[in-house]
Amino acid sequence: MGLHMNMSFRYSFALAAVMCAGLSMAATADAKTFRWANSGDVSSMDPYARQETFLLTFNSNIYEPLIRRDKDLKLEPALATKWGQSDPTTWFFDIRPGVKFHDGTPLTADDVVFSLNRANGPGSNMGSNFVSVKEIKKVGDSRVEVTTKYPDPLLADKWAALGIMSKAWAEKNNAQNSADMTKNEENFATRNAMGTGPFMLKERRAGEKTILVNNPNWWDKPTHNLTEVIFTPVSNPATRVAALKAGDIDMTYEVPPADTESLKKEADVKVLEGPETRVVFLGFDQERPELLESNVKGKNPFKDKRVREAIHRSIDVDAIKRTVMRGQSFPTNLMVAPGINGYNKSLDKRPALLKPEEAKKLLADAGYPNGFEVGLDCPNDRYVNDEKICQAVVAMLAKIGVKVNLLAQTRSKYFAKILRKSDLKPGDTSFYMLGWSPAQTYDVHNVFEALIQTPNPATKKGQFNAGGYSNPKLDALADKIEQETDKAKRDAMIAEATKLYVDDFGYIPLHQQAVVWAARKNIDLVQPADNSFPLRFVTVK
Amino acid sequence: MLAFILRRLLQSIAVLLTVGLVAFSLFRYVGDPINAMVGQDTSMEDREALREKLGLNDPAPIQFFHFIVNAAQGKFGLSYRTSEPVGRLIAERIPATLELSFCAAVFALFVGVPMGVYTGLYPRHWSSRLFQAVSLIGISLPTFLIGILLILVFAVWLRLLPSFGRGDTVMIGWWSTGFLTWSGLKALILPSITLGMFQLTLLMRLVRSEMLEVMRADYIKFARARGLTNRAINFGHALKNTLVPVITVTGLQLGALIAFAIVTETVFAWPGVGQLFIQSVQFSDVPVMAAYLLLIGLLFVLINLAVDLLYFVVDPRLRSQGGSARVAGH
Amino acid sequence: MAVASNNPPLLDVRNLRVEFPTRRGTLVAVDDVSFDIAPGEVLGVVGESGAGKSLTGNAIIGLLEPPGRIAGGEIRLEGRRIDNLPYEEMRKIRGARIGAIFQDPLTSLNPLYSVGRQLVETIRTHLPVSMPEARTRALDLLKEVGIPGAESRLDHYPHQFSGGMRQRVVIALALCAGPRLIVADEPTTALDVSIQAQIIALLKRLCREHGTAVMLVTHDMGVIAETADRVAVMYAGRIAEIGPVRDVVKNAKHPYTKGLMGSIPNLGVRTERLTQIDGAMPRLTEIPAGCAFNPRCAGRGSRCLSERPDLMPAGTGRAACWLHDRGGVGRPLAKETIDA
Amino acid sequence: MAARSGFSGWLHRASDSDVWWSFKSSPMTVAAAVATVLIVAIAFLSPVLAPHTPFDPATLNLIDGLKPPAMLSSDGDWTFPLGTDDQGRDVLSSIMYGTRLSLAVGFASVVVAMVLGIGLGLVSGYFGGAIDAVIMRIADVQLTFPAILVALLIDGIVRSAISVQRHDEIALFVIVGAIGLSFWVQYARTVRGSVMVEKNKEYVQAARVIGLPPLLIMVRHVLPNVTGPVLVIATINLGLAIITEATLSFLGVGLPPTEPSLGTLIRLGNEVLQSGDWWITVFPGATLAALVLAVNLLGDWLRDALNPKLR
Repeated sequence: MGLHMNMSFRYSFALAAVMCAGLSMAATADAKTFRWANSGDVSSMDPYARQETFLLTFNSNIYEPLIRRDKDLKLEPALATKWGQSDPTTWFFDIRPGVKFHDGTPLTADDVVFSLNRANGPGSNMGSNFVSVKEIKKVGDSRVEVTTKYPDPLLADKWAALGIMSKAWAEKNNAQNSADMTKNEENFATRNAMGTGPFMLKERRAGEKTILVNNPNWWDKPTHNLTEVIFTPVSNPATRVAALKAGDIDMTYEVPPADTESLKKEADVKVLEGPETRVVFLGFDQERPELLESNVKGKNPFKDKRVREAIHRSIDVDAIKRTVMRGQSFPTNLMVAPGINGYNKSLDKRPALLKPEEAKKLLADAGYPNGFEVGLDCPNDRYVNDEKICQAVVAMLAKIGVKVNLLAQTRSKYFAKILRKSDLKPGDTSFYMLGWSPAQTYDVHNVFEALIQTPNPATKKGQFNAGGYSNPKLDALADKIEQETDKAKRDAMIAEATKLYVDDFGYIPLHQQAVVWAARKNIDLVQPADNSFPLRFVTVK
Repeated sequence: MLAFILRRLLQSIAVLLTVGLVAFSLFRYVGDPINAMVGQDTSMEDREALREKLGLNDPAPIQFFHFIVNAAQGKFGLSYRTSEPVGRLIAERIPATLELSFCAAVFALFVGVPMGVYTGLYPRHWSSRLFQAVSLIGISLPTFLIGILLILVFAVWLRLLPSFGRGDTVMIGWWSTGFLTWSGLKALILPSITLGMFQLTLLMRLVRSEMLEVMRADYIKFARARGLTNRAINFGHALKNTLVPVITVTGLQLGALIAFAIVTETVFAWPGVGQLFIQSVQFSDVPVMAAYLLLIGLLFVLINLAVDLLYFVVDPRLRSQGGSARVAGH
Repeated sequence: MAVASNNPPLLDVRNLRVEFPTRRGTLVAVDDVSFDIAPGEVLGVVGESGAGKSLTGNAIIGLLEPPGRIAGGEIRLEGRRIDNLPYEEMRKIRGARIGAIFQDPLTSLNPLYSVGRQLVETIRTHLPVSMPEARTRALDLLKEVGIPGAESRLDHYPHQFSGGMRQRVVIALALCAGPRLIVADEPTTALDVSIQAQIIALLKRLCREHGTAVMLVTHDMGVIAETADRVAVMYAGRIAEIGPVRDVVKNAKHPYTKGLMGSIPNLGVRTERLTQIDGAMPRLTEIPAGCAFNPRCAGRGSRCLSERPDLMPAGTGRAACWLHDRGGVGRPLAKETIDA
Repeated sequence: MAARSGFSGWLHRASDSDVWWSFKSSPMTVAAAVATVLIVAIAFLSPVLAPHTPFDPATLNLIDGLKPPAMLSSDGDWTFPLGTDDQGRDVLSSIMYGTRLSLAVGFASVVVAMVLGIGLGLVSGYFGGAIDAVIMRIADVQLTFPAILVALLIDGIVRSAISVQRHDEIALFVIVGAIGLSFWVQYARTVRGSVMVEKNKEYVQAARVIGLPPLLIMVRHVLPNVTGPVLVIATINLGLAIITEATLSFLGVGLPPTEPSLGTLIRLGNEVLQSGDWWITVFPGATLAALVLAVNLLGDWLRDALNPKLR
């Protein structure tokens, strides 16, 4: 049947076919088109629209940062040739000469100052990278100086994802600020982009496809050989995998673990895998005197370390790795991943699993001989196999008498439920799954500050410590780590603080999920550990 | 006739207002849009400030009033998720959905109706029974499974058709069409079949039972007694009399197709309003969801109007009665 | 008076048998029915519901509804056998040689087509005429059946006509290709009493003018008495009595016919239920042995319980009753003894 | 006919009538009936028959995960005849429990739709006028918003309304309510039509004269008349409801995966369709197809058999 239809279509639409052939022929000859897909679309072309890895990495192909990360996530010069601290509260950045925007205008220090201020301005989602910043100013034609309120040794790391825009372009198109949700008008920069990067935006159809083309006037020597890049969001994982097998796309980002094995068997496909810097973990409500969602009344079982230990040591992350994750995970006992500054391999050992009787005994000692019931919050579209991991946890805890009621929901609803409120009141959860990566700084302090320190509305520490784990000793150490510049001393403190939360069973780190990408055999690309995907490393054979 | 259309238009406005109320008041409370708008790392103060600026702390009736006033002007605000104007997001996506729904409807009609006629004329023939059993597959397997199986067979194994997307599209004004390119046409085949399968089954079964019914009618017997040819009887007399219910159902199903496209579009990464809607649900993107529901309401109103007008063309009884809506009994 | 036998009959039905196979066995709905109709003659067929009269009509026009089928006998039209013709051959005869009129004019016309279109369609199916010619003919027919303002009515739809007018249209449709015979199955039953007479008169006049024979199936003895030349009375799938209408009405030879006539105080009353005769017509599954009428017959004898009477000459016509046989009905039986 | 009314009368007629005969004479229908009864019985008895209790997380062991079907592969384990999924759930037992859940959803939502539809149909047909117009208008609107859209809507409200409580516990009711709500129109139209016919009959007028509530009289006379058509709609809706539940599950608003319905099983399996672990999808898919096919064949036959015109 298919053949018949094809034939009749072929003839009756010959004219149309000729017409469109003209369109597509124009680009062929030596064209290297790279088609790739992801589950979701880039939410905006504005580089400051949202602080999320995918948007930042996608837009970095068009807008380049002052300092970029290489294949190994090390900092290297991009639009800044030189940078550093002239004194503890002053940073300088020397702007690379001779760089041109896609429209041919040269890059100046004014553009950099404008961009940084825009990133710190209304509508921007990048404000958290500017907490320490006092002033940004131009010093001469090719230097930008930043003064900070207090010494901020990590400023350069934070800004390594911040793309630089053209002041003139933004002003001409009335896009001096990022899109403002409160005004009913569109921001030009939401669907248009014009930077200095290796690729230029040719066509943007939100939710449908985004086409980039090579920037022939790029300042750097291209390591890619692409002339055109077509990005399509394909939300259904099965379709994405099928499209790759069928050769309709050249590469897919975020392959479902279940499909990695079968993709490896495909002759024309290769699978790339590596650990991600994000750690997926479970957290307890250790703050409320009585759990929100439990049959235990009048007390909070998770305040008892024995309960936390029993649970921690009953979760078999290796089994989760084998079946749920199909081998695509790296079990851990720490809240940071290898590759993050402050990761301590010697401490990354999970305590031995308990037999159910042993765990039950711990629970009995804590006063719960018959176990108890508790609700578990879990996203179902945020982390790889998040919901299935939670299901497995439910099964494992059932064996020690802890009846877990799983509530898995889509990310927006899930985050709304579990995260702390604006006044840092605890989130509406008793037991939850979360993932965290210190993606801006690649330093463990970010983890301490956001997740492990006691929530404090005054200092803004512990904003994402949803369950309110608290250890004053650790709080003090973490504050010292922030200021300490001596690496040896700092590492020692980090080790000490790490040991504290490990011994407290404050969290249950599960694993780093693997970053699994798959591509056609004729594609060469680089897979950094932070799951960013710079197109400048892609070549098509 | 004019009075009838006027009455219908008034009813339509009432329907649209109701749908608007539903659209707005329901989704106002789904999830927290702030979480969709900002990254996970955004500070609590920023979140609260944004909430205040968006008017999410206003009383609901005031929000609804603003919503209706703006909607009437085609302003649905900016999408929380992509910060693009909702009106344009929808306008960009609607051609994809309409073309897909249209092809699915054509597929369902041009396969379903002849199959229904055949099985209705020869109900006892083995091939009729076969058709009927096979057609049941259309309602025995979930759409998403049919879709993915079609992809596996025709895209992955046979490599005949694309696995997803619309192929190349051509812009005619603001309308992007896949009808003018070879790849666009090829891309339409699998999704149309997937989407139309259910409707095909429905139509076939409807036409069959209507045919069975009509073939027993006295005027068919009288037509036979007048010695008319089978061709004239089956297609001239019988089929035309099954048209009224078929038009009703096709009209309603066209609305359903657009809504059912949610699933098909998700499976085939078809950039239509259905996919936009489901993404919006996941992100609690209220403006888009509300606009989508209003759009469905509007399409419903238009389709119903068209169906009513078609009745006039098909059924002379209505023409003289001055149009009291539907024929009784269907 | 009986039609002279040396005239070749227009329609000749011999030993017609219609069966319905069902899961409880085969029902014989029309059993061994024989009659003929001369050109231009009006034959009335009368009987209760289920007597088989409509089925006989349907068998003649070849439109028995499955699973009903002709299981025996012959039907000849103008000497040509038509009961075993292929569908397509028979189709050409229907409308052209045999017309038909059914009970309900409201449902006989396709509501979606104008009457003109339905007329033209029928004419052009059977006659080699052009569109305008067919239209002219259709107009003439409408005038002929007495539709006022025929020109403007041609493009009207059936629902725009009253019941009587519609039946006139139906008659026009039946006549439009000039058939030799019309099978009219209860043509007035669904109409108002006031209109019935008009329609019957119209039918009679037209057939006389066109020389068309009519097989008039009805409940209504009054209609028969007024219209028919001969009448056939059917009972339980058989002909009980057949003969010239005046004789049958005035001097019935079959006890059933007598009851039938007795039950008509004045003509025009329907014979749906014959309260004057005790009991009801047996269901087809329960037809008794011997004469089918015997359970209700006051004058039955022992022979009536065992032997089935065929039509035999009785007076000017023929009746299926042993009373008219030389052997008689046999030993008389009291009603009680049978019932006991 | 008039002597016997109500369901017993109908049942009696049915068992004694052509319906039974036409049933026996159609092998396909008999096969469909046997399949339906078998599936329903097995599903209903799943707590007794199933080798495992897949809804009880305490019995699951990840060690057992991803075992292929024992009957087809030497890697399999006969404890799990049809293999296991990635949670170590026995596929056979999951299917049995899942079918039970799917059937429960199907039946419950059909009952909801029936009660709603018959009620509204009676009211609409009996009172006529403005009430009728409003109800039928709502019915028209309802038809534009198919089950999945209605369910997404209802699910949205419910989730936000009870955000703190456990959503999963009421997910079943949400789905049943949503599907039920979107199927009532057909029943309402059927009943309404029948009521409009009966309304003007003498016995209703008579009942009014002697002071009986005519609505009650009509309920008693109309319901037996519409039993046939309603039953036909119900059969077809049953299959549709099961499929709709599966689709909702695909869109992320179905039943919780810890207690998967047949549809949820397929949705979960859909994700691993290309992984080589085909048994996770294929067996539930085949079961669903068989069930819906059988139910629909029954519905088809019932419609033809109960329609006197087609006999």
